[in-house]
Amino acid sequence: NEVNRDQAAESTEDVFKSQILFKGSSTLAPVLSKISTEFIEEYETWDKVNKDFPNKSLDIFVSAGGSSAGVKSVIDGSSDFGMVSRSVSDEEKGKIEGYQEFKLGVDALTVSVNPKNQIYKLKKNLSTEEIQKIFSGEYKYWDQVETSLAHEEIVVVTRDLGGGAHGVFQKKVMGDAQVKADAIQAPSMGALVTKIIENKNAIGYASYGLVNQNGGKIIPLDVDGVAPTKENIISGDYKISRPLLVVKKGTLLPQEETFINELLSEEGMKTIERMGFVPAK
Amino acid sequence: MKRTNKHLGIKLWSILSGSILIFLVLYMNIYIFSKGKEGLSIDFLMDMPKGFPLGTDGGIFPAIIGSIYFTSIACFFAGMIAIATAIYLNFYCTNKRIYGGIHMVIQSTAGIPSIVLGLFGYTFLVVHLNFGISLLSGGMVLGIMIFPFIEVKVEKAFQEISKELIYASYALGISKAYTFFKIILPICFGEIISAIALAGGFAMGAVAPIIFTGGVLYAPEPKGIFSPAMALPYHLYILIGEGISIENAYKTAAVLLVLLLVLNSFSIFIGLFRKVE
Amino acid sequence: MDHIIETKDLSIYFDQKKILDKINIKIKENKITAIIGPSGCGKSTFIKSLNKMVHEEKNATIDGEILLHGKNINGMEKEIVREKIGMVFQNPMPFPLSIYDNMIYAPIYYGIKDKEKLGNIVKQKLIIAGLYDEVKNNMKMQATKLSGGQQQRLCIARALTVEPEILLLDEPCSALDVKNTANIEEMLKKLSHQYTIVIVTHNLAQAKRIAQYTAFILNGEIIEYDETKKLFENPQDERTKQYIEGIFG
Amino acid sequence: MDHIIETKDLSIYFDQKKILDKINIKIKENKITAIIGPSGCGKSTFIKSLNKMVHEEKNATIDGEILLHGKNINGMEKEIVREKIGMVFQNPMPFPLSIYDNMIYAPIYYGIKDKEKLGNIVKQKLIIAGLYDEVKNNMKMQATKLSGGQQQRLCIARALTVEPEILLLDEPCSALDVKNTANIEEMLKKLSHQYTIVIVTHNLAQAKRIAQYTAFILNGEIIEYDETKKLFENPQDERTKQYIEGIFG
Amino acid sequence: MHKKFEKIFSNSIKGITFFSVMILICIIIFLIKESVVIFDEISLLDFIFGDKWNPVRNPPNISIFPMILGTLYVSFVAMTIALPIGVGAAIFLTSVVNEKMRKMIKPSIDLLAGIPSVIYGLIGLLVLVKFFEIHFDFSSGESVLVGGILLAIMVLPYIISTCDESMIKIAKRYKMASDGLGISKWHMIRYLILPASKKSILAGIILALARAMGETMAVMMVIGNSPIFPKLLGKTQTIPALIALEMGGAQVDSLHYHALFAAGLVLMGILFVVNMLFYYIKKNIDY
Ligand SMILES: Nc1ncnc2c1ncn2[C@@H]1O[C@H](COP(=O)(O)OP(=O)(O)OP(=O)(O)O)[C@@H](O)[C@H]1O
Ligand SMILES: Nc1ncnc2c1ncn2[C@@H]1O[C@H](COP(=O)(O)OP(=O)(O)OP(=O)(O)O)[C@@H](O)[C@H]1O
Ligand SMILES: [Mg+2]
Ligand SMILES: [Mg+2]
Ligand SMILES: O=P([O-])([O-])[O-]
Repeated sequence: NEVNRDQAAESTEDVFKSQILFKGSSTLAPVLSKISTEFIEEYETWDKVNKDFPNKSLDIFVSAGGSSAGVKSVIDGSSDFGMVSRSVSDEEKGKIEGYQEFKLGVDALTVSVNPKNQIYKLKKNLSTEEIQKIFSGEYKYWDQVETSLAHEEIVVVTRDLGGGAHGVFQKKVMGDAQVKADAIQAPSMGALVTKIIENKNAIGYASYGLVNQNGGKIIPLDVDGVAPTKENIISGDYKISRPLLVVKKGTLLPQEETFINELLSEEGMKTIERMGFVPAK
Repeated sequence: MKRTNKHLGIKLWSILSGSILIFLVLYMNIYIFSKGKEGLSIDFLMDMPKGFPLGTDGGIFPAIIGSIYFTSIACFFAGMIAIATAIYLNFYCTNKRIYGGIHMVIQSTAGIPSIVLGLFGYTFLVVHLNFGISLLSGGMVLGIMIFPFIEVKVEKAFQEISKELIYASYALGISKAYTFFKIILPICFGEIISAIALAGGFAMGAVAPIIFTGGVLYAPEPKGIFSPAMALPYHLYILIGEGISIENAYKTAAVLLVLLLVLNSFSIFIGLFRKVE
Repeated sequence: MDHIIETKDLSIYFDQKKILDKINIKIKENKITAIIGPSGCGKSTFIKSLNKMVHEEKNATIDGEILLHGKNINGMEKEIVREKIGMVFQNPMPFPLSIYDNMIYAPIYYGIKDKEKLGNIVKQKLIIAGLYDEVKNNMKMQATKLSGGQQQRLCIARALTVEPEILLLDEPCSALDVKNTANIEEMLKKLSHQYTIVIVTHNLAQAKRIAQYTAFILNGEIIEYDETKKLFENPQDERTKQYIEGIFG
Repeated sequence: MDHIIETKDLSIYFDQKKILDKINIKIKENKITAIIGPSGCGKSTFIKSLNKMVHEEKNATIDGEILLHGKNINGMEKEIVREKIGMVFQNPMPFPLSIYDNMIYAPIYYGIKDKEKLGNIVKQKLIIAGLYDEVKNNMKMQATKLSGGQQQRLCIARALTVEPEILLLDEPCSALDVKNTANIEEMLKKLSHQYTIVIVTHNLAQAKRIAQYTAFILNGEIIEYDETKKLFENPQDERTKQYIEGIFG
Repeated sequence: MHKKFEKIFSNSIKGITFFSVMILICIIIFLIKESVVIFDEISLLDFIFGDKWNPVRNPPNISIFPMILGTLYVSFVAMTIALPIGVGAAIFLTSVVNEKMRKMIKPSIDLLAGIPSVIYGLIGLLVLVKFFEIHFDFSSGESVLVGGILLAIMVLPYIISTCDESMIKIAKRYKMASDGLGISKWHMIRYLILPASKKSILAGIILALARAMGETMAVMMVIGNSPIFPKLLGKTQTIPALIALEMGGAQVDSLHYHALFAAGLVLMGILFVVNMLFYYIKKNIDY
């Protein structure tokens, strides 16, 4: 199998590799697919990108599956790039020969509630301890958080506890405290946001990008007095954030390099911003 | 002796169940179609996904094509191995142990979560056999997923043919193969097609197996079986999962249902030309 | 060697139940052998074992040997055995096809393609079975719609299309009237010059009329097997005597 | 009025083909009537029309009247007619249930719940049909695994469980040996004191033995219908004569 | 010529069967291979019967008893709802509606089987979960009951389509014989068609159960995915949901990653045991 792969790699030297495959984080996947679609629409074939390239169709594919699946596919060589929406651990880096990473931007996790929940009017700000108490189940009812709120059970929504997004939240907010066992684990950011939209007692950490896309349907709260705004995220004042990365094994082929440059260009950054994330540059 | 009120229980039971069934079918379809009909247009069918983020605008043409490809490969692959296995078990296998063993394996793997099948496909087909993330890999994993469902139903269809009829053919010195094609297949044809259609629907709506093996967020129509492709359920999954556009998700679901309807009417159409026993 | 089939200690079980018990019989070539015995004694099971049809039953166990031309049929392919040993079942079972298609089913399999030839075979065999006149204008009718006796004759005609060496018939005249029965008996007598025929019948008169040899089975055992004349006129076993006198069975 | 069933100009067609042609017959109460005639002449079709079974065939057209106790059966519900007129088909068709369940199928319908009573009915009817001894230890066996003759007897026993006024039997002894046939005939004779019995048979001796009346059908027409004795000893029609002499059929 | 054809046919049949069984065995081996690593860290018994799941903690808890119970409970609820409705509906299709109606209803049942599970999940979330939140005053409607109802709808087509085909065949074949005894349609259904369809009903149950126990996306969206012991009206998690939820985020070759495969293996083991059970039931029916 190894041999097979090597031969395949060798032959790509002479036979131009017109296909680039991205795999990984479902947070990043829509971004990458947007940029790549525009890139493909603009140029159609590789020779139009650069005269040195042959006249071959531009095939850039984006496939989701989760950040770790992205890392796995890079290790296995089944994709050219991995998309990761958390930091890559040293252990993972060790498995990727000639590891390279490109930071596209930052995503913040906002502690958000349903607009029917009066808390954002009464108490716009939550401290880290309060969030800990809410998520760990120490506060069971909303009136424990703020006495004038209704005596209704708090519905905690998280992402999967083993995943990247929760990892960030755990590290930055929860510390050693554990999220309560009967919290709802949403299978995706979309589901998490849907749950907050649909349940007036829900609270969860919605991606900054999705809060912007669902303007008004969910309300982000301040954390320790810092609002999740672009400036605060860039400056690092808003602490619950994670990097959006593209990772690669080995050196880039010229055509891959062209596309990565496209990603990191002003155009690319604009797209990232329009998707609701904070661009790296 | 008047017995009009006998079996009232079973009558009520069946009518109630029938009504529930019809209600469910209508409810699900009307729900999806009513949510999805707005803005459902030819353009939506024939266009590429567009908008910002991708999928909020434009259409789902490549996903339709991709789904057709995925489902066809899955049905072809699963149909072939499932029918062959059913033939073997029902007409050739004489050893009770082997028979039981194969059954156990088939029925136990039927419940393996499709995501695990997807990972298996990823390891075995994508990486090991070097098929890459492609229509072929995805289609085959879908095929493996629906294989038990087709096998069990086809085998049941075979079992229900009167033994004496089959023996009547064997007694003329006629081979099993010939008996199969001339007597058994014509009788079971409708049921085989309906088994494949049912399982095909399952495959057409499945996401988990293709996440790792063949589905991508965006791709033009596939060029061959070694290209990755879009698929309707995957597209849906992303639209919903990343909260991109619930409206377009319903529209996509409505299209998927229409596609299924076409698939099914095809099977009914074939069934019409065959007479069952 | 004047016998064509021989069984040695043939025993057959369904599940654990013994149905046939150490059957030893030599069936004479080009003769008609009748198998008689009360209902449920194992007659059908016995003849079904000769062309390996019992082997298809999943719950059957077969002990002992069956020799065809002195060769154990276990070593032969089923299709070969059945091509040589044709069979008509007790319950007529026409295929759900037209009458014509029922008749050409086997010939086509055995390689006859020519339409005219096929037509001739169909006609000839149907005439032998005495069905031709009744169906000649209805060849395209579903065979399952035929009357009981017509189905039985169709199945006989169908078995003849294979041109086997040996013909096993399980109560082939059970649904037939006098005339048709006579017709079939006539045919069997004629065929017996070239073919070996084994016929199960509960009609003792029929056995007397056509069979050179008769075997009497009771509870899965062969009680007596002899020339028909001897068996009927001078039975050696008390039970045979009682049976043919109608006392018993 | 000594007849229980009467047909007036009864004609039956399958598709366009005329199968029965203006049948006029009066079937006597508490007597055994035999229907004879060559294979395919329409015997089964005739008796199936009496309890509206032909009405189930999609391609059948029925003209004329059938009167039960002087009332046209067209006006009656099928189930009622069939409760009064029981039937045993030519091809035994046991249900794919156990022997026992086959036997209690009808009694339960007719309102018998009591286990013991059911058990008694099963036993009694199986004894009448001469099957009890063979199956008494195997009541839970699938009925479809029985031998041909056993299935036939089971179906007779099953029909008896309905306790109908009239019993239609389509060649009920075709798969039975002498002893069982005699047994069934004995039973029919006994039953005929309370029941009306119509039996289709190709066994002329049987008709002679048990039937008080006999009808001879040829090509869908009743050629002759008379007391059995008269019909056999002194047939009025040349064709009847030829048939019972076995020349023709 | 036909001998050759028979040879080719039977050999290819055997070949393909061997091939397909090999694939399935490969899957099983794959599952085992990816699973066994964790048993260096934790014993099988602890893995199955322990009650804490938190694989990213240090030290990690990897026990899946709540998920096993969750899977069984949700499937059980689904089958209790789907089986009577499915068999009843099959009777309805065979006996109440006419041929034409049946031909119209049948494809729409297949349609029910083809609705993507994501859509089922979404409708479940927006309709069922919401319904329970509004009408029963649950703080959150995600529960075993909702999952069971949703799954019941999803597996209904499998039960119906396996049963009604056999029922129609039986009805056709034995109608004459039953009519001849003067017996009404409903008695025939109750005492002939139903008992004679036992095997098909069983086959339907096996398919439906496999589908129910393996279903991922839809269940995952409506049961809350909390790794706690299930209550009918409380949240829980099933094994497939667990795997799907965490697979994308579990680091390759971590204990977490392999524990997820081991959970899949356990699920297969459960199904194996259940099938064994059915096998013995079937044997008794066969007699
Ligand atoms: N459903 C049907 N459709 C068309 N033709 C039929 C149908 N049933 C019977 N026939 C024809 O009607 C004729 C009479 O059939 P019937 O079964 O009444 O004969 P029968 O007298 O009982 O003969 P047998 O003694 O062989 O049973 C036959 O020629 C048969 O082919
Ligand atoms: N597949 C089977 N499984 C179990 N028992 C069987 C099976 N087939 C036949 N039997 C039993 O074997 C015995 C012999 O059956 P067989 O059919 O050989 O009888 P037969 O002599 O042909 O009777 P008949 O004259 O009634 O046709 C019967 O008691 C029958 O119940
Ligand atoms: Mg027999
Ligand atoms: Mg008849
Ligand atoms: O799919 P993720 O973005 O949650 O890694």
